[in-house]
Amino acid sequence: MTTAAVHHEAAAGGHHELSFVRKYIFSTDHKIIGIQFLFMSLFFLLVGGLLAMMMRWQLGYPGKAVPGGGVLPETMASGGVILPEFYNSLVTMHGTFMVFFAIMPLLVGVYGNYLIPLKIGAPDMAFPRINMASFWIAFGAGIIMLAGFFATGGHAAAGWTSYAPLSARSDLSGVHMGQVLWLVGLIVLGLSSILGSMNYITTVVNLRAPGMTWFRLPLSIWALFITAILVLLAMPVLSGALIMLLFDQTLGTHFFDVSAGGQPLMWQHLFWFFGHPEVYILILPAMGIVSDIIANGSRKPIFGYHSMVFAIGAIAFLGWIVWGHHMFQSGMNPMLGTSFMISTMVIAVPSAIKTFNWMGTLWRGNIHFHTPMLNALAFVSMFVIGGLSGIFMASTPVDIFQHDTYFIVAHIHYVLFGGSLFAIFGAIYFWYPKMFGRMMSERLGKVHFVLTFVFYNLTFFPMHFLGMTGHMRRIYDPTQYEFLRPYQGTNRLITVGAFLLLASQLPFIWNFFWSLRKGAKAPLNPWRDNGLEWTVPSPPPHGNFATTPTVHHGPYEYSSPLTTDDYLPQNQEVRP
Amino acid sequence: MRRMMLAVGTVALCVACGGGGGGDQAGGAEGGDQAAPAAAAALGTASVSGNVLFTGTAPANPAIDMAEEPACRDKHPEGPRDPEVVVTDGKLANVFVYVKSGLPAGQTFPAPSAPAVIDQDGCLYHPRVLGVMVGQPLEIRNSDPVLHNIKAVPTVNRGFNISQPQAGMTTTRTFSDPEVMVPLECNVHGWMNAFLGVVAHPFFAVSGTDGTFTIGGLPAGTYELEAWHEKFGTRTASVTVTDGGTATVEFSFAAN
Amino acid sequence: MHWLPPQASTFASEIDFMFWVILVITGIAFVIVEVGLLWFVIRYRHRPDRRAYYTHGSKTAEIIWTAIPAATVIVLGVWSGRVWGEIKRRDRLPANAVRVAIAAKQFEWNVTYAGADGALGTPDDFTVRNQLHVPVDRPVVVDLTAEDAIHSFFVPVFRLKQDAVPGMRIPVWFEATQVGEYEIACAELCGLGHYRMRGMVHVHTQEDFDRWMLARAAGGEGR
Amino acid sequence: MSHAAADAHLLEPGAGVYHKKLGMWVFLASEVMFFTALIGSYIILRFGAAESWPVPSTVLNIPVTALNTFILICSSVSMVKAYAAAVEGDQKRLRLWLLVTVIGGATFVGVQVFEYTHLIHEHFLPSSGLFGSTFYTMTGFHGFHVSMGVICMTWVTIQAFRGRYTRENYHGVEVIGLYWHFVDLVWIILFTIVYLI
Repeated sequence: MTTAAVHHEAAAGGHHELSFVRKYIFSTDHKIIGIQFLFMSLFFLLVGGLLAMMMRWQLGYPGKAVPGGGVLPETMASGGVILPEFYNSLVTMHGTFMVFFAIMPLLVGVYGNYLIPLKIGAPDMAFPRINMASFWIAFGAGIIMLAGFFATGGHAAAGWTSYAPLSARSDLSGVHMGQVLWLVGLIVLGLSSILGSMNYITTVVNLRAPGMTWFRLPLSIWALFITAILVLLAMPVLSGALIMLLFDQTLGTHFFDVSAGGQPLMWQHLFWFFGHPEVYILILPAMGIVSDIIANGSRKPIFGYHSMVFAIGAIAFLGWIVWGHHMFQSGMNPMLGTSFMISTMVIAVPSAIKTFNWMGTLWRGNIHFHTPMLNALAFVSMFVIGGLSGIFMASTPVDIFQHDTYFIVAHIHYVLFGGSLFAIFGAIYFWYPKMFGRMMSERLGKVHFVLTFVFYNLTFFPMHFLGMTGHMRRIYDPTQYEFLRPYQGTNRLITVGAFLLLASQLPFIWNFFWSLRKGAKAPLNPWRDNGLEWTVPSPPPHGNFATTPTVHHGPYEYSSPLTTDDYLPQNQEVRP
Repeated sequence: MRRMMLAVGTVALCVACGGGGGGDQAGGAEGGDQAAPAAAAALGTASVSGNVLFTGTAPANPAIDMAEEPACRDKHPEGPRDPEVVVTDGKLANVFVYVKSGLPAGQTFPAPSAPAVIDQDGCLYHPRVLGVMVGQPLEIRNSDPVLHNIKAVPTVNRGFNISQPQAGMTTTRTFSDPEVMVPLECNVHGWMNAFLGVVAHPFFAVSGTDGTFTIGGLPAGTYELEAWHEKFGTRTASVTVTDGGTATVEFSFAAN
Repeated sequence: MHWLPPQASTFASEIDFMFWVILVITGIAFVIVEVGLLWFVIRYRHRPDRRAYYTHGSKTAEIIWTAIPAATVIVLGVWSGRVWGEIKRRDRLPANAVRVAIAAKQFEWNVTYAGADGALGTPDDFTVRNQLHVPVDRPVVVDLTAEDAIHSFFVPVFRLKQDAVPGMRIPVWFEATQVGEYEIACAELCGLGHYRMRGMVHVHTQEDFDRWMLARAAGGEGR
Repeated sequence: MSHAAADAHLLEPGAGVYHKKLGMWVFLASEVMFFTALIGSYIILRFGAAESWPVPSTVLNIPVTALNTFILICSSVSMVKAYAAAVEGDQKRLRLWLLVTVIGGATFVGVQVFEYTHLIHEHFLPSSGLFGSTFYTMTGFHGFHVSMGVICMTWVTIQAFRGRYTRENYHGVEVIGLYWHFVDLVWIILFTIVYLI
């Protein structure tokens, strides 16, 4: 790989003052766009969380009126009691918002945008205006998605996976307009993601600063780069599938209509061909971010940098050939199931490598427990649970029983909340001073961390046990089944945990907004980090670097014998 | 290049939105409230009354196995049957009779604000056949402590599919266009069927267990009446009425 | 409280055994990682005079912790593949099985029985809603299909789950080992009544089953 | 396009290609996946419904579309000519060949619109079985891509008439050319599998 030099195509933004609108609303600055994504996706994270609370209420106290539920229209709740059709919409939209409008934009939209140019020493993205379009298209998609709640017939109610023919025939789901808005919203969002990843890939390939060779890239950038490739190749497949489903709903086409020879299983194949890479889109950037934070917190180089990079690559590659493990019980040929099982099992290997390498990084470190580090450690310990529980359903016979039960719900939440979301919290605490020039309160941060960690486990760990009883996913009222009735106490416990988990976010929300104005001024390099982003003022000016930095080291030269300090910024030249 | 990408994006957006515009006409739950309940009084003073006869042996109504739904089964001590054909002494019930044509063209009739009520009790619809005016609220009740869903499968009107998971729940819907008949079904209990006759005027009736029906408040004139039964199809009759008078009509169905 | 439901089919115990084995293996991995994490976090916590050990990794260590998980999952995979084949391979359906057909529709399981002649697709077939009657200790093959949306035929005590897909006829088999009544659930979101798509399996002795079959075939009662 | 790499002063560091060109390649990779999804579904559905699939020539007008295919291929040739002219800095020929390409593309879209009107008149609709569903979805999205290409190509042509492109900088022509050849290639595949087989 050659040493790259920066070409100042963006001409460092021109030095005239921009109007407020151009600077903060229709901005082409990757940092502003990243912050716009941050506010948008935190909003959707909250919306998704509130939807989950309504679901949890119904599951913990089936048939009881939601407190304050009287304000809900009669199409959603009858006298405050959530109706089954609305419950299905809650299930669907909780998943959709969390996956597509919270976790994915938080990782890819926020930190992809914010970190890539800063960490590789570039003035901005390769295509700043496409970058701006990418945000505003995503924003539009979010509006379309929210609009679905006001559609006659209610919002989409076929699950975030929207299996056809339930999603294709409004006579089966009772939903037409909501489903159409859901489909259009996701198609629009897909366009935004494709434009974004095109930008990331071009930027990483072409705009690295001199000396920033491929194997001097921080793992966060590696992960975001490979994620961008996954998004680029997976999203259009989803778009194709969504378009077919949309046409089935609106133009009367027959792609998934059995009576005309259409094939319902084709939807599942297309969806999961996208969907499994999507799972890695949601976790790889988190792994990259956590690697950065753990090395920083341990004051040690990351253990086995090269194998970490190859593990990301291996996970991304294997992600394309395992989609069938979502379909073991779908009626797909059981022989295919066996081959999908083997490829799925193999994914455990790179995941194990990553976990052990993080532990290797901690080993003989000098571990600082700042809030980002605490969240990163939570990521590792919780991701392990999510990863290990995945082995149960990877095993086809065990999956016969576990498929579509709460075991799966526990698994995905250990990966996406215990994994991705803890990494996101860590990232927010870590780069907040860079984004806003002020520190978040460490004390409140730690309170938030401890409460979240405890109640998160109280909420999601018992779901494993529910799964073992055979408790199905996406059911409105478990007490209808005799075999589930004895476990209603567990359901109630989970509900209590979920409410406390939501309440635990209050310190975070307070901390976030309070620190915007009142937080302590951030020093130049508060975490004594090696990244290039800490060599410029916080927040960095338009164009980022006054002079193009030259990179001399890899990203993890902590406690290097070359210096007496315990860190060595990537651009700092050491003469022996 | 950048502009080109933007253009591609924008057009894709437009196409996507255009493709999503295929929503149905709204037939929401509003309307009907402002209709004067006494409006029918001003229409006329003639009436039609009659009888629905049944000849031959009525087919036996099939038994329903409600074993898996004890809350409903227990409401039928003699064993639940599906009341498809209700014949008493040669008289046929559950026949929907309405004025099919003959009303002055262009005349509109305000819908009453009082709802037509259909109840779900013992996992059966009561009544099984019901007339409702365009714009008149249809109130659906659940008297069973089990989930019912109510799926209307019209061909002209906008369909709906709603649920009532608990006893005591009520839901109100209206229909925007005349349609004879709109079937209602429950997918949790596949045997449950009801039929709604949606008409644009108040001149309709359903035959009782004694086979009789009365349509009142008609203006003088000559009308074509139609009688509809779920198993035996339709019969028509022509009738002329004068102000203040009552005409009688007889419909006859036979076992087929 | 025991969490796994009772076992009432021939392969239930094998699936459960596999579940426990995986639980032990993952449990060991879990303990190693979590205890290791905790130990490192306490042992190597920041001290003013401490300096982290400067290393970029160890090839040997990495090869070890690549090889062990790889070997484990491959063994698990081969074992799973064998059991999976026994249960789900369509070319290995048991012979001399009782055959029934289940057509799932919103929100009912319509079970069609062969009637007196023991063959499906003949005029003496009859259909019962939400009740699957089977004899004990005899393999039963269910031809699964769906009329509208996708449903999933799930009998927890049998550890059996199979999606019913419109346009497809998917055979699944089981052999009940315990007389009794067990619940059937739908495990795939199929619409607003999904949570109420509940049926019952009635496992009879062979004699009781024959008696029931005769009575039902003769009476034709119910719909 | 490879001889462009010889002009070292046009290059930026990194992959050895300038941003827009790299961006276009990346974007086309995404487009490949999009059309793969549509074409893959078509193949699965058609195999699944082997006998009941209508013979394309009984529904579609093959000769007209063959002619249309020829027009699109010709526009790809003229695109190559335009690019060569841009490399040489020959403004007159650049404008001429770009204009020919725009006209070729617009003709293709026009003929497709004519084809659609005709088919709809004969009651062959998107709702006409799986063939109608797949036919309109695939050719429709291809037509949409060609239309986008024509719009962008028109823009590039206007720029060419304004003398925007020089021997040193003809990025716009090269990048739109990449897109154009891609769209052409997709059509050759679609024409083969939808109309001919």
